[in-house]
Amino acid sequence: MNLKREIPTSTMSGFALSAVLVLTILNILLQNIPTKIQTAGDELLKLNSTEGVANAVTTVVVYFRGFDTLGEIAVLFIASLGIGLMLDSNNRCNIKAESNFMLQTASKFLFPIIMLFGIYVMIYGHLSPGGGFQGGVIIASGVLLLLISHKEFEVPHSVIVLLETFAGVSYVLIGLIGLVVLDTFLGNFLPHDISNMGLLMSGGIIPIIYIIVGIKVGSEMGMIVQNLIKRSDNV
Amino acid sequence: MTGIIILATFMGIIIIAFASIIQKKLADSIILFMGVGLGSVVLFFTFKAPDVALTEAVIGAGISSLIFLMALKHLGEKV
Amino acid sequence: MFEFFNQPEVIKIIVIIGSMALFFVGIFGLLTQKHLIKIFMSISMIESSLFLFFIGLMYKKSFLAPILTSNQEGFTNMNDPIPHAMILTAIVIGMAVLALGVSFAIEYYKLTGKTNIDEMTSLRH
Amino acid sequence: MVEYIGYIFIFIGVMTFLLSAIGLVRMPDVYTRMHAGTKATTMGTILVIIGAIFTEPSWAWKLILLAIFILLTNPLSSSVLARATHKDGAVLESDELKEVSK
Repeated sequence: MNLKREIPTSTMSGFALSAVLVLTILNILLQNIPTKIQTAGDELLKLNSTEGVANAVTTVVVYFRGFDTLGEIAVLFIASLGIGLMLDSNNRCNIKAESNFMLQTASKFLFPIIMLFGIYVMIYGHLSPGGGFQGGVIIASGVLLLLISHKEFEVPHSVIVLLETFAGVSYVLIGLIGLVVLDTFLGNFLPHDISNMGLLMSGGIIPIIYIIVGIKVGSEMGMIVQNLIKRSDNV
Repeated sequence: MTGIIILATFMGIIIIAFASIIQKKLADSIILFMGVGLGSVVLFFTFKAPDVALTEAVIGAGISSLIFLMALKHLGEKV
Repeated sequence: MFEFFNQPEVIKIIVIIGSMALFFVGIFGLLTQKHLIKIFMSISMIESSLFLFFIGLMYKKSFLAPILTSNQEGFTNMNDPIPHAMILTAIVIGMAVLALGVSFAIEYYKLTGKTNIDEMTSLRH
Repeated sequence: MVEYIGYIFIFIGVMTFLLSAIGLVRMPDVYTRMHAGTKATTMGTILVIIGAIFTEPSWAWKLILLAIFILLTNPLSSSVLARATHKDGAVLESDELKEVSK
């Protein structure tokens, strides 16, 4: 960035004009900040106390916007597919540094703890902060630890295919069962009593759907990580 | 106190982001970029959105750094 | 002195100006930097500023997180959960799309050996 | 009453963090900076966790798990960092054992 260069007049005038515009827009924005607005969220929280689970964000993601979440994990799948097509992975790790004895031993201890934490975040997604998206990415970072520390480690492709197919098919199947039983796609056909809100086995299909989303996100993110690490290096 | 925390974190994020943009070495730039993600985690938690904070913590500090570092390994420093 | 910053209007002004500043830092990087990794980094910063704007605009100071705990009754006095749900999925999808873009960049470098966007002129003629 | 014991623990932990930050600025080279930045943060985090156990006794089991996880990962990550800097060719600022080792 060469600041000593002469700045032309047109640039200067354009800069001044944009500054005036930004200040004007800012002025309009700051004068019209409403202090009390009625949002869709208030109605939704009211509905959540009769239909949903303790974590209202989970209800919105999985139940009220469940069809959109299906589309979003389809976007994730297509991104993962594109990365797998772009980076033709062979079975050779392309990180040149050797991992030492300490990292190899400790990663064997740490990997089950990270997986346990990811599964906890996934299963308790309807009671506490967390859920399928976060738990899936935590599991993928556990896979990343093993990929870095052990050169020969690789998640078998058949396992990824099995998990992803199972998750996608069961998501659509649960939605279709809801369509048959309750005339709504992803209708909550399992018993969900409001009185035991806050227990682990409450909320009907909402925790099941979020666990399915977690499995799908975890396998897709793990595949992205593995493709990035194990790319063929002959540039 | 909440307002002062929000103001200070925003100023820190903006300074770190600008330093990350104008850095000459790409490795330094990537490390500073992770600082933007960490500041966002603090802000999301202050805004009472723990779900989003957890997501940003996992993504911004874990996987995003891996993606940029693998890109640096393959593309190199040369402009 | 600290009470001045705790007013809801002042917090909204801080959020608006701060995320606009982060947005323009990203635009500055997008316009001045030449390396592909810096470009992706700037795009990611612009995304971050939008997420902060979205969440911070709906923040009410006296309200709680939208999660029911044992010592509160009913879904009252809670922040709006809709922006949280939107941004939560947007972060994950933004990361996956970033990984896809980086893989495109790696393949392009493998084919042509260029990382400077000023030299990428093969489609110009 | 029990909360105040917790606050004292949290204060000592935060002071340890402050010492670690001062050490990061003051130390001359990579290895000593790493020494200040990793050892002190392990102790500081564990002291803050002990303070949190005193202030919120119902979270005790989760916090103990967190402390065990930090005790496992923090020395490991600092060891890996030190190994990487040594492979990268970093040297000490004033090597007082240089005459002995030759």
